[in-house]
Amino acid sequence: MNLGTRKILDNSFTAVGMGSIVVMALALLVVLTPIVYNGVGSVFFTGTIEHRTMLYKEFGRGDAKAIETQTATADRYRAEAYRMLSDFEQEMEGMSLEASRQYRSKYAPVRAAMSSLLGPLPGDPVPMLTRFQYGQTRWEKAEEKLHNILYEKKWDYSDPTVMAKAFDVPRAEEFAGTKLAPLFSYAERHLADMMQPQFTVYWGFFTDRSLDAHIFGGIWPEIQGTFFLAIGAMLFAFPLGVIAAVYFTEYAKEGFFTSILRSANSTLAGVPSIVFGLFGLAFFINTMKVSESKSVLAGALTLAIMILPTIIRAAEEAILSVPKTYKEASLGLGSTKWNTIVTVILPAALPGIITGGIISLGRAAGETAPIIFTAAVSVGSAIGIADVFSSPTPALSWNIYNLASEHEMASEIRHVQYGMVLSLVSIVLLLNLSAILLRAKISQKLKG
Amino acid sequence: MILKRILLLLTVLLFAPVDGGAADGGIVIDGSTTVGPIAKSFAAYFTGRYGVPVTVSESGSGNGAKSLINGTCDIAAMSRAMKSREIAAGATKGVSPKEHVIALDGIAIVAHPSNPVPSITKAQIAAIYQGRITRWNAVGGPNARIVVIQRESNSGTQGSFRELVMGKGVKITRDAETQASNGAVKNRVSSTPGAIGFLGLGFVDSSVKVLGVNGVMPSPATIQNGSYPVSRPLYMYTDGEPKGEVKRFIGLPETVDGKRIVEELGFIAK
Amino acid sequence: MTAEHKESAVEAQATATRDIYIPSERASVSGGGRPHVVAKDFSIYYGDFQAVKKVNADILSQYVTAIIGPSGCGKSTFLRAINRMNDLIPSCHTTGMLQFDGEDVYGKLTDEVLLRKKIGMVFQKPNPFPKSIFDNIAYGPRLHGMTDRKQLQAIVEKSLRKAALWDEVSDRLDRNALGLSGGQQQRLCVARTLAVEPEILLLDEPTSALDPKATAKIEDLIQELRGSYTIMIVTHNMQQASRVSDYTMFFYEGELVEYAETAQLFTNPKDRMTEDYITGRFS
Amino acid sequence: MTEEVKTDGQRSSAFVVSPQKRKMQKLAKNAGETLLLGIASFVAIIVLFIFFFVAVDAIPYFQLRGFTEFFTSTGWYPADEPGEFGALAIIYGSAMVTFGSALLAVPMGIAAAVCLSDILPFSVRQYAKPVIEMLAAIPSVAFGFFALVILAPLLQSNGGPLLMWTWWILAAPFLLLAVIVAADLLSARFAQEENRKKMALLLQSLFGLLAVLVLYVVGTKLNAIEIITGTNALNVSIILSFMALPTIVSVAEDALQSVGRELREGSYALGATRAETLLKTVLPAASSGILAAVILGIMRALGETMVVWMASGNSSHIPDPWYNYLDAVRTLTATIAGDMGEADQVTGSERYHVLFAMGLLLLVISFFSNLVSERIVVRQRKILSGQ
Repeated sequence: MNLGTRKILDNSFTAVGMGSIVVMALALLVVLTPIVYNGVGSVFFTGTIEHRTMLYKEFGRGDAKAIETQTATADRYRAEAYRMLSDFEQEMEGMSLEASRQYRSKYAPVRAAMSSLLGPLPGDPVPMLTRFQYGQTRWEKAEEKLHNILYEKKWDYSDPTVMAKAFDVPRAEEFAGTKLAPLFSYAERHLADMMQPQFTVYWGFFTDRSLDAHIFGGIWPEIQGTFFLAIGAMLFAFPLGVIAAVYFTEYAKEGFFTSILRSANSTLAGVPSIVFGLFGLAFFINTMKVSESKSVLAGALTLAIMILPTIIRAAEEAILSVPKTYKEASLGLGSTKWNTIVTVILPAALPGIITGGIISLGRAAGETAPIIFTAAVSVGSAIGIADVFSSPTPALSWNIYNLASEHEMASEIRHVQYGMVLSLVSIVLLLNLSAILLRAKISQKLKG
Repeated sequence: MILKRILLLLTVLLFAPVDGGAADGGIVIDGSTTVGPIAKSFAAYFTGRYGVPVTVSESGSGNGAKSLINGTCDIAAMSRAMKSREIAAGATKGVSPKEHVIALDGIAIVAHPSNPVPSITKAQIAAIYQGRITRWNAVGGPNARIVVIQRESNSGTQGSFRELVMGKGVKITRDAETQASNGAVKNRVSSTPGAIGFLGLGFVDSSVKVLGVNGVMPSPATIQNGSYPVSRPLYMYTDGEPKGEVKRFIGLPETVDGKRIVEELGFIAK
Repeated sequence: MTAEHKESAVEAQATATRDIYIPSERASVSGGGRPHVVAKDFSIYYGDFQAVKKVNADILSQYVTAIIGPSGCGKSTFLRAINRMNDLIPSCHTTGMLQFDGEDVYGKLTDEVLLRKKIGMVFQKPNPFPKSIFDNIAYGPRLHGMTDRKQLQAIVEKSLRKAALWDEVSDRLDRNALGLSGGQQQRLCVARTLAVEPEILLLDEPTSALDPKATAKIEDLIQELRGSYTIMIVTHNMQQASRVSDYTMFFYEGELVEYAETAQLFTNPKDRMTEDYITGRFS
Repeated sequence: MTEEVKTDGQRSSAFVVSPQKRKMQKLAKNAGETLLLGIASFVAIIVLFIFFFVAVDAIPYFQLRGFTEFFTSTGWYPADEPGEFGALAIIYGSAMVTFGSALLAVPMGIAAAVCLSDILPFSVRQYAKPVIEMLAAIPSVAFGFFALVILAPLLQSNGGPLLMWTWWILAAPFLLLAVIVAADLLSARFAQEENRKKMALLLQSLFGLLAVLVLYVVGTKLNAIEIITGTNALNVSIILSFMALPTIVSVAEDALQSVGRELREGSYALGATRAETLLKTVLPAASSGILAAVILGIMRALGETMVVWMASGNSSHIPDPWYNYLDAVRTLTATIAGDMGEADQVTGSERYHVLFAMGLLLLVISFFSNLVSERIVVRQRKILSGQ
């Protein structure tokens, strides 16, 4: 092969390597960008007056006076729309039976769309479900709803042998000549007046309870549950892991038994997470009966054994990286082995151990499979610290799955799902980032 | 130092009493995803009104039955009646499940809105789900592959569907995609042009097209008068006669508010 | 028995018959001169490998004894055996007798923690703990139960003064010890050892990681401490041995080849190998 | 020595203690070490427990139904009476997505590891490593959410064009390279010295045309593909490969790092290019470590639950044709997660136990893979240390 070709091959080899790294970085970007962008939208968004009213009524937050004046303004514009509706209803009374029936079937969707935009219409009974008690709380959704009012989405089913295409029919045409006709242009013109959009920063998203299965409100129960589970897991796994690491590094004599223990550790690290879930169900709940059914305790224990090997490995590495001379110096001064470990070795290894601990904490917070059968529920309020032994809890990881694929209004509450994903990812990544920074700081210190 | 401060802050945040907290004497509900919306809305209503916390797990009817038998939940929400085997298992554990019908539900057969097929017969549905019909043109539609979507085997809706539409012992084709919940089925159908699926009526919205069965569209009226062939009651089971808070909760469907919740959710009050 | 075993056994026998000079009591240092550490047919093994071969020697109290020899000759091993630091190496074991104050160091009833309190050690590389200077010195006394701050302060000062470091660090006792220079660190290590009031100081090539200036300070320090402690120093540097020690042991391949007063050993070695070594014919 | 009593710490040189005290010390030490050993053995006990408890609930299934159906039948009707528990299609689904993710992740992972250890300057590496670690830290449910909510609809609406573009971007450079190399090799072989350049040029343009043709034809074919369901094996394979990548990269990089500089310098000194050095010298030397990395990465993909549960479509069939990655599949992990709802341990039915049988299968696979990778790493270490 001539040198030119070899050079080209060499360069392309480099390019492949770089390309792979770029692809990984891109993958990270592609996954994170929509999550961050949409997730941020759960806190920062253009909220309507409905959102502020909901917050004020359900959570007692907000500026009562401002809300009152804005509601008054909005009501003024809404009243006009309501008047058109009732005028039309009266008009229908006077129509021929045939015409009225025809209009009635067309009118029902308009009414439904109106009430989903503005909340219960005058004269309607107050709905039982919170989700129907308020209109659209988010401006971008309100704009979608307006579209539903203005247009009827129709499908062309004329040819049954091809898949139909959708087309929009302006309702203004359908109701042309009736008293309802002006409503559509009115709604289009005065949408903002009726909804009073305002840039909203809703920090309560992280600290509020959820309302009506996450249709309104925040994700505090999930965040709290995640913390309970992760911290609970750490409480069990961290001391055990560190002690086991001390044993492996300071006491274990190389031999068959130790090699078995080490193999066991790496086996445990490789066990699929769902198997931990099965084990947690079979052992902690069915056999040990640590709790009657799913509970934070059972979940934390299951997560604890899952992160144990990671902690042991990190702690082992940290302990091994402590210079041997420290140990010699301490023993040379007449310290006992245990004392040396506690007063010299562990303090010196602590940053490394904590780094490993933080990464494990993140892992425990992010795992879903082990808690499906042991701790997670779809809906529940935030539990108190006293209930961790008996109560299951919602948790971010599980509820992301639950809301994204099982919720009856999954596509309506994407912003909540994104907000949860962002919260979880941020918790985990922040933990990891702090671990990385901590490690960098330590290695810098070691270099001098 | 900063770490310490963050830890302190976290501790304060975590243990700060938020909205009452304690779930002492609360009600635990486990079971069907179909009944899930009713259970969750009842739970929210009940907690708001009586201050009794209620947790709801949606893990499938079978799981609900299991939990009740194991004594790990107070109420099992189920979209099918309890099987004799489950009742027998309960008996060995000293649990005697008591049935409460809380609502009626039609199982809607849904397709993508772009699908021109207006209605379909029960026999055709059965054939599609058995894998004998694989293209829409066999039922008068376009020449497109049918993407069959079914529920997980623990689903009461799936159980009811098979019993009502396909008959005992007839198997759903292996090629069927499996979704874990009604919501997931709806999402899949609404985003897949060739799809067919079945849903609790309460989950139906404009993103999917409801197919008539034997020419009858599911609606409260057709379900109540029995002309829509694929409908079933929804249940909650308790261990023996309910007492105390549980009794009050089980009584919700009889109340005016309870009935309205059921209807607002798109189910049919009994 | 493998061939190797046989060989080492034969060698061990040869060693036993070698005539070893054991210094007699001498009174140039007041109160000193009694046999403080006594080795009788003392051997050290790493697994099957005999690293120190049947050493017979008395180490006299209050004197400075240097141990020299080429690398790998077992001198460090021997030194570390005296306060049982070799216990850290799992495969290491000993035969024969090693006595300290007439008691068997490797006896069944020996508490190695108490032993190490009596026999302090300073290592090749300065190894202060990543703690403050004060905590470094106070580490030993605290270990042995002292909690009183005043007493600790007194000990810290006394030890630092003994180690000739007080003037340099008295104003920054709460600083991290790792911030000190190499020589200061090594003197800190000496002070740390002195703080537990040992009887013997084992110095394992204490200056090998230091520059000449710091080395000189350490050597001065050894001179200061001479007479108050029994000092044993392992060194590569023959000038250092001749400068600081009263007696010198020469090890070669695990054997104690010659043991004599320093002046005599360096000017008039009895053994051919010693001569070769100190004249630099091999190293 | 005077008549001093040998009691605890009375004498000036009292490092010798009374037999009782020594005994107590020994006892305390042993007790302490035993306690530590006990805690350390906790890990082993847990592993035993996991095997035991999963096996205890799995064995009844095999007792009731034997092995044949589980491993050879594709009929998965656990809810029927009597139920069918053929897991072949599910095992196949697991294998399929694992293989698919490995196909993407292994070459990329190794290339990235090589890049990290040998190509990138240290300063860039410092930042690249944390990025990879971040990728590893993202919770699987977030990936699953991405796969379900973003990737699946994208594949469904723009699947064909996406496939085409991917094909072009990936295949074009490689084909170009192949053209150049092939032309070079052939011309060196068959042409005279003076004609070589001309011949190479001719061959290059010839092969180049051919390559463009291949690119175009395959591209058009891909473009015409209509992806019926976005929750399919391809979707899951892509996401799983992202998840397996960090493991592969970091373990493989360690392996590459452990190959000494001497080897590399030896090769460079003989006039090899970097690529040649890496491909012919470093990679073979690190091959066993890289193999271990691959095994660990594959295990990560095989054991993943949430992504496959949310985005694989969960059809318990063998796709038609068997290599059809655009079809929905079902995996072991997703089956356990999804079917456990009916987990009826009260009556001890086969349905409950068959899921544990699947868990046991996963456990056994992961156990042996771990064993193998561990052995490989140990062997590599031995080879490199020259034993």
